[in-house]
Amino acid sequence: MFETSAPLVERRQVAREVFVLGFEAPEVAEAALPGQFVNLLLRPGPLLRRPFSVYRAAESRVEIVLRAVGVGTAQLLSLELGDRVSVLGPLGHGFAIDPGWRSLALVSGGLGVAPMPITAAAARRAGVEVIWVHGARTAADLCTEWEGERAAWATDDGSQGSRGSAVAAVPEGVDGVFACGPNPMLAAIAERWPDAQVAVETYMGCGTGVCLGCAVPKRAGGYDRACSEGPVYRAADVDWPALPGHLHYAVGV
Amino acid sequence: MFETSAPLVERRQVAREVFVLGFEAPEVAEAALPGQFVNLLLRPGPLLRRPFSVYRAAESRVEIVLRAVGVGTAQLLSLELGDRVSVLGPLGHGFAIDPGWRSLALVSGGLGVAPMPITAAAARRAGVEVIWVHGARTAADLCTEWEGERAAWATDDGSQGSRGSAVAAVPEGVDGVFACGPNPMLAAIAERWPDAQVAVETYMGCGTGVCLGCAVPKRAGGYDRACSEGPVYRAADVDWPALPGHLHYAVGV
Amino acid sequence: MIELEVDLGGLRLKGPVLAASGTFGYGTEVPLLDRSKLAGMVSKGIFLRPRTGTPPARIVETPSGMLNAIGLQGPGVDALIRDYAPLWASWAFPVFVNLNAESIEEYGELTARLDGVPGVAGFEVNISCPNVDQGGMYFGNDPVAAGRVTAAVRRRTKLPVWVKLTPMVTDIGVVARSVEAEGADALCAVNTFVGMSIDLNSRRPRLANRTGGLSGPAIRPLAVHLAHQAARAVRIPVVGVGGIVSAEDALEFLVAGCAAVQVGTATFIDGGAIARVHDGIAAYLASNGFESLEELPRYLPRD
Amino acid sequence: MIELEVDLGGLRLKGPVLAASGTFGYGTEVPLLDRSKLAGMVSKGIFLRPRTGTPPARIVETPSGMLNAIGLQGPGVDALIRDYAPLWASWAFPVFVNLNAESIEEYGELTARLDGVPGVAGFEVNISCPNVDQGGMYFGNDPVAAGRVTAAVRRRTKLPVWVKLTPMVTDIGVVARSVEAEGADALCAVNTFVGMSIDLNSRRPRLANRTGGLSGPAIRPLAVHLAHQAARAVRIPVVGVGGIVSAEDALEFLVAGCAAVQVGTATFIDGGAIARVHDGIAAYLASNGFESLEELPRYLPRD
Ligand SMILES: Cc1cc2nc3c(=O)[nH]c(=O)nc-3n(C[C@H](O)[C@H](O)[C@H](O)COP(=O)(O)OP(=O)(O)OC[C@H]3O[C@@H](n4cnc5c(N)ncnc54)[C@H](O)[C@@H]3O)c2cc1C
Ligand SMILES: Cc1cc2nc3c(=O)[nH]c(=O)nc-3n(C[C@H](O)[C@H](O)[C@H](O)COP(=O)(O)OP(=O)(O)OC[C@H]3O[C@@H](n4cnc5c(N)ncnc54)[C@H](O)[C@@H]3O)c2cc1C
Ligand SMILES: Cc1cc2nc3c(=O)[nH]c(=O)nc-3n(C[C@H](O)[C@H](O)[C@H](O)COP(=O)(O)O)c2cc1C
Ligand SMILES: Cc1cc2nc3c(=O)[nH]c(=O)nc-3n(C[C@H](O)[C@H](O)[C@H](O)COP(=O)(O)O)c2cc1C
Ligand code: FES
Ligand code: FES
Repeated sequence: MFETSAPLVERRQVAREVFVLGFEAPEVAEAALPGQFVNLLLRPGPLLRRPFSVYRAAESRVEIVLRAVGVGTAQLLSLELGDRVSVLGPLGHGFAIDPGWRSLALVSGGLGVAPMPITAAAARRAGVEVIWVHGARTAADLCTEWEGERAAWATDDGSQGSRGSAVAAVPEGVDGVFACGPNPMLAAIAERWPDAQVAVETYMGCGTGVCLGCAVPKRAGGYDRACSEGPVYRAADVDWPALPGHLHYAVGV
Repeated sequence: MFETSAPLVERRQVAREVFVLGFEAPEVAEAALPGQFVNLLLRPGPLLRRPFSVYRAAESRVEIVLRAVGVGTAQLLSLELGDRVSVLGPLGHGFAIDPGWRSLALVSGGLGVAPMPITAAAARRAGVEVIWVHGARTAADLCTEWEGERAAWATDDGSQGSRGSAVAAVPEGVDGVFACGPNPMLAAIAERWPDAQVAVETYMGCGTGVCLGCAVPKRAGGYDRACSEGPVYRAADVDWPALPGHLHYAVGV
Repeated sequence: MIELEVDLGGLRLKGPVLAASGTFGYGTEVPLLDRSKLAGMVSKGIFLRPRTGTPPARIVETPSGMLNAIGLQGPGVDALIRDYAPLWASWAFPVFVNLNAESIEEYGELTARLDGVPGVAGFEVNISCPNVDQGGMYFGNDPVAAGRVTAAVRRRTKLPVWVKLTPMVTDIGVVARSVEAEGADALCAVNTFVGMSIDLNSRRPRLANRTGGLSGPAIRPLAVHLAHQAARAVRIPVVGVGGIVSAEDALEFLVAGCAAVQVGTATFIDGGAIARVHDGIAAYLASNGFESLEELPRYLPRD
Repeated sequence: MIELEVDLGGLRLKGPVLAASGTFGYGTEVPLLDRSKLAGMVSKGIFLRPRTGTPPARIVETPSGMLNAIGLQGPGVDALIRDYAPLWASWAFPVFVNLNAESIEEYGELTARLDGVPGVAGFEVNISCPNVDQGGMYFGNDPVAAGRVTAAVRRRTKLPVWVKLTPMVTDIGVVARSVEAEGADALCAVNTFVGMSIDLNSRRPRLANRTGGLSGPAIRPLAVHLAHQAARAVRIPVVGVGGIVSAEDALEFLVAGCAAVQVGTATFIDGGAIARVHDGIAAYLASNGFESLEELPRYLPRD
């Protein structure tokens, strides 16, 4: 875990209202594993840090992908190149790739695409074939960047790929399933692939295991910390009905 | 009084750590009178607006002069050209120039220079000779911009002009004295020129007369509102011992 | 068109957003304020006699908030009746007078003076005043004293009587019920929280009065909770106040059980705040399929 | 070299800045935190038995603050004694255990279990716990109950006993005196303020627990005032807590009469917060001509 003041060095659009931001943070980039996240601090800015999955980590640069949903994300997207944020990370436990797998489906809904590029790269390095299954409301919302040999698209309105959810678009016969997206989508994943690995979203106070704010209810009882034991879980281990389905705007001014 | 979202269009340094910022705000610039102020809002930024004297108002542009002393001023100085702030103004009652005067001394200490350029310009338009008397700790802190036929400088260390206070450097025989600076300096002005017009500083909640936060204690008893009846007062009318001498950092994060 | 009219204990308001006491003066100060959506205003707190208020500094900014210690500066009831009430009588929204006193008798006397004056639509009783007979403790801190003040005002008028609760109590529900029992038509929750800020140059409080009242967004979560607790404790309507800047903020109070809201500090920053909050409430109701504010579901579990 | 040592009711601390309960876990969680300047820490609140805590969401950010409702999740006293106390015994700073219970007997039992365990330097009694015998009202809301809890803990230990006051009371001085009379060695002022935030999508509270405790800079002016009121009410030292981010913030509490401070929420944001606050206090003392913290003038008028 490192804490560093990192300048913005990259900004590109990858879907309607969705942008990738790249920060120069060598130690964090070097250490980041698939499914881990960084916790960003803005000053001036909202009180708490904001967690974001590592999208890509290469050449001393950590990339994240986001849309403006509240004060912190709006402020991040208004940064100019060279502006600095405090990057804390990498944090959490990510996806575990089994090198014995032949194929791995990366299933994402909307901004759930966030942890997939770094994961796809690691899977390919491990010799695992990657199948990208990405869903969104409509074609314009689909992230235009992907890595991996095969891709399957799904849109609610059928404007690109199959009509319906990304979960339905996952081909049969894959050895592994990693998923990220709205918690209700992950619950659907859990139904079909209990052993899938899923990255959950919770509100976070600290991101470092100390506040117990990021509770993930476990089927076995009790709570885990998304920031420490998670954010990636075996799908069937999470008590989905007890996890808030949608996380919403909270701060205001 | 106007409220407008105004872009930063000018930024120049005029003394050590002291900068002039110019905002494009035509109605405000047109209406501003000597000694009036504007109240600026930053978003994101601190809760309340920040009052600044109008330094110059010309060609649809309102200029202010400032140094970073807290969160708001620091943020103002980090604005880039084109960034917008909400400008509310012009506010308050300023200096009254008597066209019958032959000469007028503008006496300022440190950032008390702020209302002087707009005032000098108005005095000259009224045919009054302007004598500029500006004091600071040392030469580097003296504002390098001034308007008016004559100038007298004063520095605490004697590095430019006379050694000592600006008040001591005011020549004899002027018809009018306008002053702005730390409240203790203004109290000294009141001793020597009871009829001088002085611009006082107070903490302000609203700047528009409604919160009663900007109380100026009057010799005659009771309180005035610096933002409405002031900020310019007849020097002898203010109960100086009852007015806080120095206003300090307050917000924090 | 979304119907935003509010019935506040028999009083019909054209919308749910009022201007809070002490932040709107006597309604005459600020030309820029957009009044078209204003459902009503509460005057700056008035005493029987003129008061000069506390010495400066009176204002300190704090994180997302401000402390104020104005000391209820004001011209006294005679000047209010002479200078302001006649103007109010012609305005399109009702004006409530915020009543302040140092004894129960004085509250009664003040009410009697104002009752029936054209332009005065009703009263908001500020019980966050030091009770001089009881060693300066706030009336509002003591459910019995709060009830007595309410009764004293109630006896002198048939106009609506609102009581503005202080947050500085162990159980706001007890005070709320006591005040309801003595005839209040509505409650306003809440007044400012007592706070202090120290200047490290002088190593003394920044406010000449030492302490001041904290307002602004910082207190919003506390105010929502207290307004909710008050609403659960009584049957009369509750007006929510504390830290409202946006329509979403106001809606938190409304969902939490309030019938209307007051906006204070936000108007210092943005003259359009009240109109913005009003319009935003309408937009929220529309986009959630409600045709009137009355249809908005309230969250008021009785446990 | 500025002397920052603090004498806290007989206990010598190497500086004035401690880590607050619930924001530093058991001291083992965060590798980045700079501990060199840490004068001591208070553990996450512990109960006799393990507790799973409240369901999510547990955290809501608010303007300059955060609400939390963790529900005192924890492993129970046995696991604490087994897993953490042995580590603490080797650390360079004292560890206080934050005690929580639902009855007075349970507070006593918990203290008895922990008294004498190597690694446990003392106790911070959290009286912001629902008193199950009295219908769930906080112990800390009632001066008598608060005193009884203090006495129950005091009876079982010779180690330092601190009592952490809740801000949700009409007069904190009354509770402070009651607790002092029952043998507390120091007071900590204050715990979080109860608040609520409403999600406008579900129109229900954002926190599963409905309400949560507000911490962070938003509460600082309120906490400074309450710590000051507590310090004026008692002779034992007061530890200030609430919204401290910078050395200036900490110095406000110290000038207002506190002997030491705790930093909570700020450590979530900045692992170096405690060291930064410590160093900044030293720098302030130096630049104002003081050679030790003891020389810092306190503002404690007795009126
Ligand atoms: C492990 C993890 C990884 C994430 N990765 C990404 C990512 O790669 N891209 C992306 O766009 N978003 C991601 N999120 C969500 C992102 O953190 C939130 O959208 C963001 O914090 C919202 O901040 P805001 O200030 O814009 O919104 P606000 O609503 O104003 O924030 C208010 C508060 O709520 C919290 N919050 C609000 N929405 C969420 C949310 N959906 N999840 C968690 N906390 C929330 C914020 O942290 C903050 O404390 C991730 C969340 C977690 C927990
Ligand atoms: C009528 C008027 C005209 C002014 N003109 C100028 C000017 O031309 N140039 C300039 O540099 N400064 C001027 N000031 C002072 C300026 O407003 C403050 O320096 C500024 O508000 C500090 O904000 P901050 O956020 O940087 O500091 P902070 O200390 O973080 O601000 C905290 C709070 O204190 C208030 N405050 C702090 N210092 C002062 C102060 N000295 N006077 C008034 N309020 C203060 C702020 O408004 C804010 O509410 C003027 C003040 C007044 C009242
Ligand atoms: C400068 C100022 C003056 C106030 N004066 C009064 C007053 O005279 N009477 C009163 O009942 N409340 C007064 N209040 C409290 C407000 O009406 C309101 O309850 C409080 O500020 C919280 O709302 P806000 O956060 O929207 O400002 C005052 C508040 C401020 C900021
Ligand atoms: C997530 C969280 C958990 C907390 N848990 C406890 C606790 O177990 N016991 C306790 O006495 N205080 C607890 N507190 C209160 C803090 O110790 C502190 O009193 C409060 O947060 C105010 O300080 P701050 O603003 O610096 O955070 C907790 C606070 C937070 C934010
Ligand atoms: S976010 Fe604090 S423990 Fe996970
Ligand atoms: S600043 Fe509000 S009345 Fe002057």
